[in-house]
Amino acid sequence: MSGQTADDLEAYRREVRAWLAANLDPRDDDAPARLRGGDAANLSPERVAQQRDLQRRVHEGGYTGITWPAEFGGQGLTPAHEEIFAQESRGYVVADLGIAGLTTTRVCGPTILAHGTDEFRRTHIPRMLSGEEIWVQLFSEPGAGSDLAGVSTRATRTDAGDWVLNGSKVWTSGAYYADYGLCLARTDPTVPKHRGLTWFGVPLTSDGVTIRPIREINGSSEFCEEFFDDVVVSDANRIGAVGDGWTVARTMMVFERLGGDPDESPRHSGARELAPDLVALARRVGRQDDPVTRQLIARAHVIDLVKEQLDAYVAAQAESGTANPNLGSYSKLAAGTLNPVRASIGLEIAAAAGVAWHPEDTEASTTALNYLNGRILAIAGGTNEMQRNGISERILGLPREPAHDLDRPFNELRHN
Amino acid sequence: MSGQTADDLEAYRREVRAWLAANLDPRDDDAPARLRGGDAANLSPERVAQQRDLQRRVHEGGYTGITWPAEFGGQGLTPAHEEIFAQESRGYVVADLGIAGLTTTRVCGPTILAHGTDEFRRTHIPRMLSGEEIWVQLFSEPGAGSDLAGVSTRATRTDAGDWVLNGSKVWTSGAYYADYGLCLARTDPTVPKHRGLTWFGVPLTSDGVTIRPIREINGSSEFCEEFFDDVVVSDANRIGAVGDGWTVARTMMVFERLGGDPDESPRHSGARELAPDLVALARRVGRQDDPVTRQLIARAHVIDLVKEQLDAYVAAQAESGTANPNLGSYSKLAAGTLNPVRASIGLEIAAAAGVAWHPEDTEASTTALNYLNGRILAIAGGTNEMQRNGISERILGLPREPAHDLDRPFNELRHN
Amino acid sequence: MLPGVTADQKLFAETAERFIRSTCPVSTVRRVAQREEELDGGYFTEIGELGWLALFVPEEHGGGSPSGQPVLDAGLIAEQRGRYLQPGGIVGSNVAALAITLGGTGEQRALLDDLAGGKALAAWALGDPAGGWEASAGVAVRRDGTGFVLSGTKGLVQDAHLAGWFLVSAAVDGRPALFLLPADAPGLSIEPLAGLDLTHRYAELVLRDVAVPASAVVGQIGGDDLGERLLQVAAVLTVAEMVGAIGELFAMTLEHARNRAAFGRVIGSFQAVKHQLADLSLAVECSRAIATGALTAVQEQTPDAAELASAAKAFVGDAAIDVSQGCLQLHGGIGYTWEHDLHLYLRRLATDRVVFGDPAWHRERICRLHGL
Amino acid sequence: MLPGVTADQKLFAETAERFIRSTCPVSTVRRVAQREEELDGGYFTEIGELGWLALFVPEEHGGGSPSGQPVLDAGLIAEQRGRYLQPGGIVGSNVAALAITLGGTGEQRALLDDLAGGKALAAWALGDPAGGWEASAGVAVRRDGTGFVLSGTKGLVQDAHLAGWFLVSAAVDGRPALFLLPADAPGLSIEPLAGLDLTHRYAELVLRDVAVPASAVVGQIGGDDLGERLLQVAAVLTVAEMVGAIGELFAMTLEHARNRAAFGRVIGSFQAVKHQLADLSLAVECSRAIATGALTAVQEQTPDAAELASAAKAFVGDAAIDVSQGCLQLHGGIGYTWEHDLHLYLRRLATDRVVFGDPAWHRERICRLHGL
Repeated sequence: MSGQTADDLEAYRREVRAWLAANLDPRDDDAPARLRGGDAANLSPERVAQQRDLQRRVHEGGYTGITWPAEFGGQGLTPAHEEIFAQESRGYVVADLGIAGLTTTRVCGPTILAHGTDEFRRTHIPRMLSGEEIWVQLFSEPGAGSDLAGVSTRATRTDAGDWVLNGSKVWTSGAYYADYGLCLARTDPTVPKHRGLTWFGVPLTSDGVTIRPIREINGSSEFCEEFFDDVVVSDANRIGAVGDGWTVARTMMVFERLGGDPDESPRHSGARELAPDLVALARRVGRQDDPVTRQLIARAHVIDLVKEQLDAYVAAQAESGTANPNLGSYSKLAAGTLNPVRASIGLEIAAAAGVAWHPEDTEASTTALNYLNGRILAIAGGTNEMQRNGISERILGLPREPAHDLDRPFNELRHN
Repeated sequence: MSGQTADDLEAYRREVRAWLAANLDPRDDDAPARLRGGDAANLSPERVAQQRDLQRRVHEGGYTGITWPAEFGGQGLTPAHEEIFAQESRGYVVADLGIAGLTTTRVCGPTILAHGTDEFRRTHIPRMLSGEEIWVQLFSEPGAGSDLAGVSTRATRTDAGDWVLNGSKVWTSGAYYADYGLCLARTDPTVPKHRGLTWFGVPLTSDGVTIRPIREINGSSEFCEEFFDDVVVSDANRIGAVGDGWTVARTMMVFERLGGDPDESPRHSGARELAPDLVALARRVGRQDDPVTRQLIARAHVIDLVKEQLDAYVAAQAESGTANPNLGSYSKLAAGTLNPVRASIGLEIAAAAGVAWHPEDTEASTTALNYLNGRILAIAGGTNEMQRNGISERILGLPREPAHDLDRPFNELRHN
Repeated sequence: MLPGVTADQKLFAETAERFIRSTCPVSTVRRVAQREEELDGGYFTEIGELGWLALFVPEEHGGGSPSGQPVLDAGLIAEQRGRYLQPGGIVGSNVAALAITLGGTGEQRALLDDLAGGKALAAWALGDPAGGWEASAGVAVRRDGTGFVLSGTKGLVQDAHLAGWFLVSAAVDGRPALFLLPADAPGLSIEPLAGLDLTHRYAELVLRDVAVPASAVVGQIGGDDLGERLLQVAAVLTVAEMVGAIGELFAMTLEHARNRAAFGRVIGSFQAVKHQLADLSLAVECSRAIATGALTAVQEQTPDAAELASAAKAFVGDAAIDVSQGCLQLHGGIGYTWEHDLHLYLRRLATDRVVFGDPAWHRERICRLHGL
Repeated sequence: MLPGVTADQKLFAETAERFIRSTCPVSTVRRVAQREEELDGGYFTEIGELGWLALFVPEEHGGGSPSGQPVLDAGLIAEQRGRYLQPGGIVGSNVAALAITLGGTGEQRALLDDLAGGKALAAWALGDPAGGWEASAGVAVRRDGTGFVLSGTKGLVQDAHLAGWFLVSAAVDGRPALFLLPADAPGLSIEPLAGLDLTHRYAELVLRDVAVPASAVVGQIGGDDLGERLLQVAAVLTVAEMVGAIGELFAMTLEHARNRAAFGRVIGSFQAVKHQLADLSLAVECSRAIATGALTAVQEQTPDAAELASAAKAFVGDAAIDVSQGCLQLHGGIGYTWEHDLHLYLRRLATDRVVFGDPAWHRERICRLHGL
């Protein structure tokens, strides 16, 4: 496979072009590339069904799982082929299954490929590629946030060799339209916390599964929580060995980092606007000439530029190959500390207009919403505190925190 | 003694008045009450001798150590008498022996009264009151700052029963004109750190004692460092039992807190100026009408007001008697966190004028000096970090840090 | 509780807290906020009976304050109201009562009995929609015979929908004046606003050529002292509410840190968390201290009352954001859920920060007070 | 070192560092700062030989840069100079060389050989004593026949005492212009200033009716582009020096935290210290990132070069204070002693923060660049 020539690739490109032109609709450039997290809650059943159809069409055309093994429904080709399809398909409408769709193909699929049994992979991987199965990660729990391995959801083995799940998970994007959850559960609470964990593929239609949207402080519902009451899961749905869940989790976290939302940090491409939200706000409240306001606007713009330059700088170092693999923590911590500052700047400029507005004025609530959302990256996906621990220990080389929980059985630990 | 009547006190007041008028010079109100820390380095030998004379005159008049026991040279009277003398003497020139003078009568004297032998007290307390002996505290070390009990200065016992001191101390105010140092030394490094310490009264003229001023980053020299090379100290100069130094230190720290510089936080008395240093600065650079500068000036003024109100608030709670005794940490942490902000505001307003000035312009360097001095209260007398530990543990009741050093012999600990 | 209180004041505040906890706890506030329940008019007659609305009213009109120090007494109530996010802004009613007591005509004083008893509520329309809080902001006045015609819009009027009367600040010939208008005055309309705070409601007061007789003037035109005093009182009472809310938010967070476990320990045992809590508690104590100083100065009408009131509003306004943000951080994901009360505090504090002057406005005012 | 450098650039920077460490380490800088030693004129001919002053000079005048990207190459040198607090500001010489290269007359270009070789140094007089950095700041120009007369004072001229030539910015009929004046021009005098920074010296350049021929103009009067480009270059090179100093200061502090013990542990093992170090290192990395972006943009003259240069100066100016303060805190008492190098960094950074525009000035400029 690594022996492909430039000619092979060119031939592939022609083939892709022809297929795309014959099978997909050209994309309207004004439409967003895909639904953003904030809109995930808007995925109607009709829309999901439509997107599954579209995904199946691409799958049947042979353009899903391009680098995945052919025996599990992939195409067994190279990253170069994948890149060609990505380039060529940019102008066409492809399936958009929201964040859960990305989780399926970028996180759950690769994890199952790495750790699932052959039988499980043969059954599920092709369905993941075809849009028939949408998977979400069931990892975080109400009682285990930063302490990722501190999960309490129990999986107890039955005499028949199956498992019974009890517990709950939280902060799952798009669970309400997903088919399966890749769920981390505690199978042995009598051993230290990293050693008694096991992963299961859980059909979300199983008896005893309840999925509820979480209402967030901004009033919207991007995420779900899930409750498991005596949910029976076949041992055939186990991913990885019993008690080996943390190994699988580590694999998964690598895919999660690699598969991060590609739209989140677009590279700068030419013209930048001066903090457009704040300039618009300043004009609304007539403060665009106020020196104090101008300082605040420029501060916000400098924050935007610094985050952009830091992301590029970290990416450039990562590309060099020799960089510390934890440098991404800087980008995360920058967002986690600077976003709240920027959100507060909005309140400062807006004064009265930031906290009350005419109900029909759709733009007026932006400042308040930004304030409510300002700390999302300070908490989600690893709090500022976890980033600071990581930076100080894994980049600066300072001593690790004394751990009280690594060697003691989970059921003797204090947990929530 | 507690049976004194109002008439007794009135008689005492008349007696004091008469004595003051007959023996001391009236004070010029424009003169500073006493030399401030920053000027301590300016105490010339002549000035010190002069002040010692003045102190002796007051002592011989019977107005030093008013509440101290008569058997050790005090007057054996009540705090009410002391207060009367303080009130009446306010209009007269009394002895000013700088910070070391205060340390002598407010910290070292009371500590020796509490823990010294009768013989030691009979010898030294009268001399401390008469100005013959100026004492300083030899506590901090280059290797032991926040970790107060981590002192390394060794005192080894000779066959004759005396002690030999080796080591160094640092951040001693006024040591260069002092006669004695109350010095904490490690007499047993094989026991845990709080248990192997002992105090000694060390004549600073002893062989092997070297005193050097420390030059600070602002160019002045308020503090000294002291080196001890095989300094022989008689066992008669030991204060408290061998190995009981931490008990004595705790007594001393209480006196230190009580005897804090009375001029440091004057109660508000009527009119306040708007951040006078910064307003003057803004006028110098012509920015008094700039809205950004005005915001900064007001921010500084609000800092001044908040510190003043917090000090008053903490004092009011302390007077209630039922308050948490650690509330003073709030005042300390407020100064330690807000003073640097205020100092940086100066730089912001000054711009170019804050970093370079005409050499002959004596006021122009204020902004830069304030910047250099801005963190003094963030570090000296307990860092911000130590205050945060104290507040979180002793006021908020959060769990103490796990200690690694309390039960292990000092010589097995990592130290500097 | 703010320190230095007398036994009478202590009882007053404790009674207030007991009433709130039994009648209108945060769970009820939440239902009102979500419009699942409307605030019962009885709430106001009950707090009227408790004396919360009578503090600035003379005895002959059914008023009085437990300690004879109405600003401090009102501060104690405000603190409890802030702690439990009480709906129905009563700062406006108290300020209007004070204005009438100090400068009202005989006819206006007749309203005091109803204000004191909670049978009528008033709101103070001071600022304009753009965030200016000078008397002249937003509304123009022209003379018409012996009377006046008012035109313009006042912004961020707290709980205007409950008010039967509006105290409207405006400038007549460049001099500050106060007008007392009934809510049904022709040309006056209330435009409800949507907003961040769910526990108070805000509106614009729109005045379209509202004809006002000379008898509607409260105090003297150009009687700067009255408007200044009202601003100080409104500012320090808002500050006291904020201090109550900040204190409760911090207490909630401290409790969370004491109980929430991660890595086998409670999170409040991690030094990084402990130090954040120490810094937040410093902000809380500084806020309490400056609020206490400002309330006392405004009560005693000391020469520094104006600057302390503004300093308190500026400092606590900033501290409110810092404490809100710090508490949200320490709560983690759970604090980001609608069901958790944290966001109710966060929303109210960000809004109270602006009401009767945001920090920048008060900082500029401090410079002017000092003649800079 | 700033990332993305070529092998040639790496060698250039490494040679620079080696030269500094052997010729003018911080201990020497300290002696010069304390006037115990004077900076030897040989320093400048040596760095001239190393090519630090030739980067913006064309080859025919003895110039050239290792990578052909003079801004980036100068940035590498600036970083090392900042790291080791090198005395003798060379930003001015480089900027003057660039000005002459881009806009100089034949006569002026004759000076390039001396500038490239370090035989003559130049300083750029841009700002006024009050902290304005517009070309027009501080100096008035009137026409006199074909020539001009300059009067006024420029402030904060870096190491003016070493300069044989001054590039003076001023406005002629409201349009920006650059003049190249010899240090011995009649009416020109240098007034040395005392200051916070001990490693650079600053002076005011006083012009008392200095008569200047038309031939002293560099480039076109009203040739805004040249002045703009010089400001960008001066700003990003100053930023690069600051990044070098910030990085070294942080490294020094990290080392201290790794070695200093308290309570039986190194202080760098306490979570509160670790988290402060993490935050400081974030400030260092953000500074490096925006500096790199700004240097690259100014090198490539991209449309966003102006705003990136100003954003870098604003951000790094603020970060310099934060990092200085944080490092002083973590050093504790030892960092407060004259003998420790920390204060040399603290002083230099607080000063570099202002030179060629303090953060507030650059923030206002960013708004203007965007037409706000």
